[in-house]
Amino acid sequence: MHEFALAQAVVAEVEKIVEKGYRVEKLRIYLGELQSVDREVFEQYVSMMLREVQENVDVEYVDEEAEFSCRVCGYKWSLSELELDEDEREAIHFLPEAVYSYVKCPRCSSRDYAIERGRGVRISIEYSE
Amino acid sequence: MHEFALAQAVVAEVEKIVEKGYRVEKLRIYLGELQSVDREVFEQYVSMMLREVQENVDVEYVDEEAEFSCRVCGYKWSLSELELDEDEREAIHFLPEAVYSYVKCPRCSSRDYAIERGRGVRISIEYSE
Amino acid sequence: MSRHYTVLDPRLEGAKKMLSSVSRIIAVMSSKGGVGKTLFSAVFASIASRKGFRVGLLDLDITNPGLHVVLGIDPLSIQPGEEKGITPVSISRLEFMSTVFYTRDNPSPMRGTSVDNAIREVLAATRWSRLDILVVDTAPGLSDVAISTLEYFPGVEVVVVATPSRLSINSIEKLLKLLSEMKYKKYLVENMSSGNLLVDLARKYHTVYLGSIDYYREVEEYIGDIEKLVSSRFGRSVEEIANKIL
Amino acid sequence: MSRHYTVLDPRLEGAKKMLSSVSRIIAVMSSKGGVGKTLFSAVFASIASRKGFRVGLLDLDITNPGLHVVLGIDPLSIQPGEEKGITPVSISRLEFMSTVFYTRDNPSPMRGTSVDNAIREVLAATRWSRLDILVVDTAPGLSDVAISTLEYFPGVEVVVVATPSRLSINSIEKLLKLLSEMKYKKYLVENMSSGNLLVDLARKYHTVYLGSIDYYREVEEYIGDIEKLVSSRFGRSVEEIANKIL
Ligand SMILES: Nc1ncnc2c1ncn2[C@@H]1O[C@H](COP(=O)(O)OP(=O)(O)O)[C@@H](O)[C@H]1O
Ligand SMILES: Nc1ncnc2c1ncn2[C@@H]1O[C@H](COP(=O)(O)OP(=O)(O)O)[C@@H](O)[C@H]1O
Ligand SMILES: [Mg+2]
Ligand SMILES: [Mg+2]
Ligand SMILES: [Mg+2]
Ligand SMILES: [Mg+2]
Ligand code: NI
Ligand code: NI
Ligand SMILES: [Zn+2]
Ligand SMILES: [Zn+2]
Repeated sequence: MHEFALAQAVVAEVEKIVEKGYRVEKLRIYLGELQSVDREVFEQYVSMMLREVQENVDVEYVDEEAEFSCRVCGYKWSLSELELDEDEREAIHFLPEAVYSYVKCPRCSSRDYAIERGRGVRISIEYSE
Repeated sequence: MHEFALAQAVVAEVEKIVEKGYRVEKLRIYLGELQSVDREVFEQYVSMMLREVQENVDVEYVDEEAEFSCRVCGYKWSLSELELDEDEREAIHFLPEAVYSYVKCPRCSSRDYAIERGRGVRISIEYSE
Repeated sequence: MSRHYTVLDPRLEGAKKMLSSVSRIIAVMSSKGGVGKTLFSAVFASIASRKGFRVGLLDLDITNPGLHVVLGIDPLSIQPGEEKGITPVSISRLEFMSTVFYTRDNPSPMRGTSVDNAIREVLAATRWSRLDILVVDTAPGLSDVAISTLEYFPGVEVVVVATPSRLSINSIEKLLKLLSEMKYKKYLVENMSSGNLLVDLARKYHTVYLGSIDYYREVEEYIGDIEKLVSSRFGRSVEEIANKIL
Repeated sequence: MSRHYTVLDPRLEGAKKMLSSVSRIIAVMSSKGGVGKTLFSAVFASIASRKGFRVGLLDLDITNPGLHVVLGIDPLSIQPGEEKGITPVSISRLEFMSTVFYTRDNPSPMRGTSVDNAIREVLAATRWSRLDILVVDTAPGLSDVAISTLEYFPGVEVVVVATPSRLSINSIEKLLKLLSEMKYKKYLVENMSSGNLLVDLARKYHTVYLGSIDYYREVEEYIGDIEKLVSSRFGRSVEEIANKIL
C-alpha cells in the first residue's frame, strides 16, 4: 500500500519535533479528497508508527473536499462534478497532479486551473516545551 | 515613463467594468514597495485617464511594504534589509522578478524565496449596479 | 442596488491594450528543447521585416533567454526606452524585447509563479509600435511559459518546431494534442532534418506542414550575426517557410 | 510552558526517509534544452548498473518526460508496484520511476506549483531499494524542476551536460554560476562535439571536466533499445566518462 509512505512522511515530521525535545500535543491530519487515501489503512499505519515516536499523541483526521478553480474563466468546481473512470482515479490517487492529464474546466475546457483545496495529505501540529 | 503603462492597465480594468454598465464606487490601488513606482507621476496618469472613463471615481492609494520569505530556511525579510545599487533598483522597477538575479536570502543565501507582499501594482474595485 | 467587490491583477487588461497595436501574433513553440525555436524565431522575424512587414520579437523563455545571443546584443550596453511604457530595442529592423535587459544576463532562477508574473509584467508594460507581426519565442516543456503564451495573446497562431527524432516526436505529439483541443491555428516546421518525415504527424493533428530545414553546420559561426544568418542556407530555408504564412 | 503551532507539508521529511536508502544522488542538469540530458541519464545509469552498482533512474522532467522513450517502455502496459510506498519499475537492471506512469503519456500541462507538488509527491512516495546511485534526469530552464532538484536531494552531485554551441554556453554559464554559489559538487559533460571545447568553461567555474561525446548519427535508431545504446559508440563514450566518477 502506498498509504504507508504517506503515513511515514507524517510521522517523520512528528519525530523531527519530538527529537528537538518538544512534546506533540495535537496532530491534525487533513486528507484531501482528490488523492482519496484509504483512510482506515492510513490511520492504522499512522498510529502504529506514531507509537514508536511518542506515546499518546492526540490525532484528529479532517476530510478536505477538493475544489478546483479555473484560471481562465474563474469557474469553481468540486470532484463530484467530474466523471473519472477507475484508471484515472487510480492514477490521481498516486499522483494528484495527474488530474491535469484527464480533467478540463467543465465550463471553458481550459487545463489551466488550480487545485485550491483538498489535494492530498497535509498536517498541522501543536507542541509544547 | 513606464508608469503610464501601469496606470493604463489599472484604468483598463475600470473601463471594463464601466462598459458592462456598472458604476465604480471605489478604486483601491496597492503600490508595492519592490517596484517603487513614481507615485506622483502614476497618480497623475491614473486621474487623467480615469476622467475619460467615469467621473468622480473615489481612488485610494495604499503603499504595500515588500516582504520576502525564504522557501529553504523560512527567514522573512523586508526591502530595507537589502543593499541594492542604483542599476539593480532600476531593473527591479521595470521587472520586479529581476530581484532573483540580484538578491539571495540574507540568512541562508538561497534564491528560492517568495515575494510575499509588495511586489507591484494591484487593485481592488467596488462597484454597483 | 447591489454592491460588488473584486480584487484584480490589472496586467492582463493592460496587455490587451498594448497588444491591440499588433495585427498578428505568432508564437514559436515546442515542448521539446533544443529543436531550434530560438534560432527560427530570430531568423523568421528578421526575414519578415526584410519583406517590408513591421515586426516585433519577444523572448518569453524567461529563465533561459537566448534571442539576444542570436541577435548579437549585449544586454549590458543597450536598454529599452521609456515612452508611455517600455519601448523595445530597435535592432536590425526589428523591435526586440526580452527580460534579459533587466536580469542583465545574470542567472534568473524563478519558480513558475514568478515566470508568469514576469510575463504579465512585460506584456502590460511593453509598448510596441503598430506591428504587422509579433513573433514570440517560448520555453520548452508544458509549464508556465507555454500555458501563459496560449492564454495571454489574443488570436495567437502557433508555429511548432520539431526535429524528427523519436524523443522529439513523443513530446511534440502531446503539444499538438493540446493545441487541437484548444482550436489554435497551428503550423509545423521540421528542423535539422534532411527529409519530410513529419508530414503525417502534422496531418494527424490537422496542422499545416510548412516544410523542412536541413542541419547546416555553418549556422553555429553565424550565431550573433543576424544578417549572416538571414542570408545563409538556413535563412533561405526559413524564407521558403515564411513565404507560406506571410 | 509555551505552546507552538505549525502547518506542514510532510512530504519533504518523507522524501528524506525514502532517500536514506540511496548512497549517492547524481542529477543530470542543463539550463539548455536538447543537449542530451535524457539520453545521457539513461545510458549512464544503465552502464553503472552493468558495472555492478545498484542503480535507480528517476525522470523529473514532469511536463516533458523522455526517459521511458529512451528505455523503450510503454507506460500503458507496465506500472510501478505498491509495497510500503510506490516501488519503481524494474527494467534492464535498473529501478525506474517516472510520473508518466500516471499521466499515461497524455499531455500533462502544469504550472510550476503543480510541477513542484508532483516532485514532492514522487519523492515522498517512491520506495527505492538500497541503491548505490540514483540518477535524476531534469528539465531545461532554471525553474521549478531545477530549483527543487537542487533543494530536495541531500548531497546531490550535478552532472551538467552542454554542447559547444554559443547558445548553450551562454545558458550553461548561468547554471554553473548558480551551482558555484551553492557549493555543489559538479561535473561537465560536453555532448555532440568533436573536440574538447568546454574545458576552459569548466575550469572557470571549478567544475570537473569529464570529457566529450561525439555526435553519432546511429543513436537515433537505437532510441527505445537501451541495450543497443549501451553497446553503441555513444555508450562507449559514456562509459569512459562514467569510469571517472563511479
Ligand atoms: N537547422 C539547423 N542547423 C544547424 N544548427 C541548428 C539548426 N537549428 C538549430 N540549430 C542549433 O541547435 C541548437 C538549438 O537551437 P535553439 O534555437 O537554441 O533551440 P531551442 O530554442 O528550441 O532550445 C542551437 O545551438 C542552434 O544553433
Ligand atoms: N551524442 C549524440 N549523438 C547523436 N544524437 C544525440 C547525442 N546526444 C543526444 N542526441 C539526440 O539529441 C536529441 C536531444 O537529446 P535529449 O537527451 O532529449 O536532450 P535533453 O534531455 O537535454 O533535452 C535527442 O534526439 C537525442 O537522441
Ligand atoms: Mg492500487
Ligand atoms: Mg529610468
Ligand atoms: Mg530557445
Ligand atoms: Mg530531456
Ligand atoms: Ni495507495
Ligand atoms: Ni518607470
Ligand atoms: Zn474555465
Ligand atoms: Zn533562507
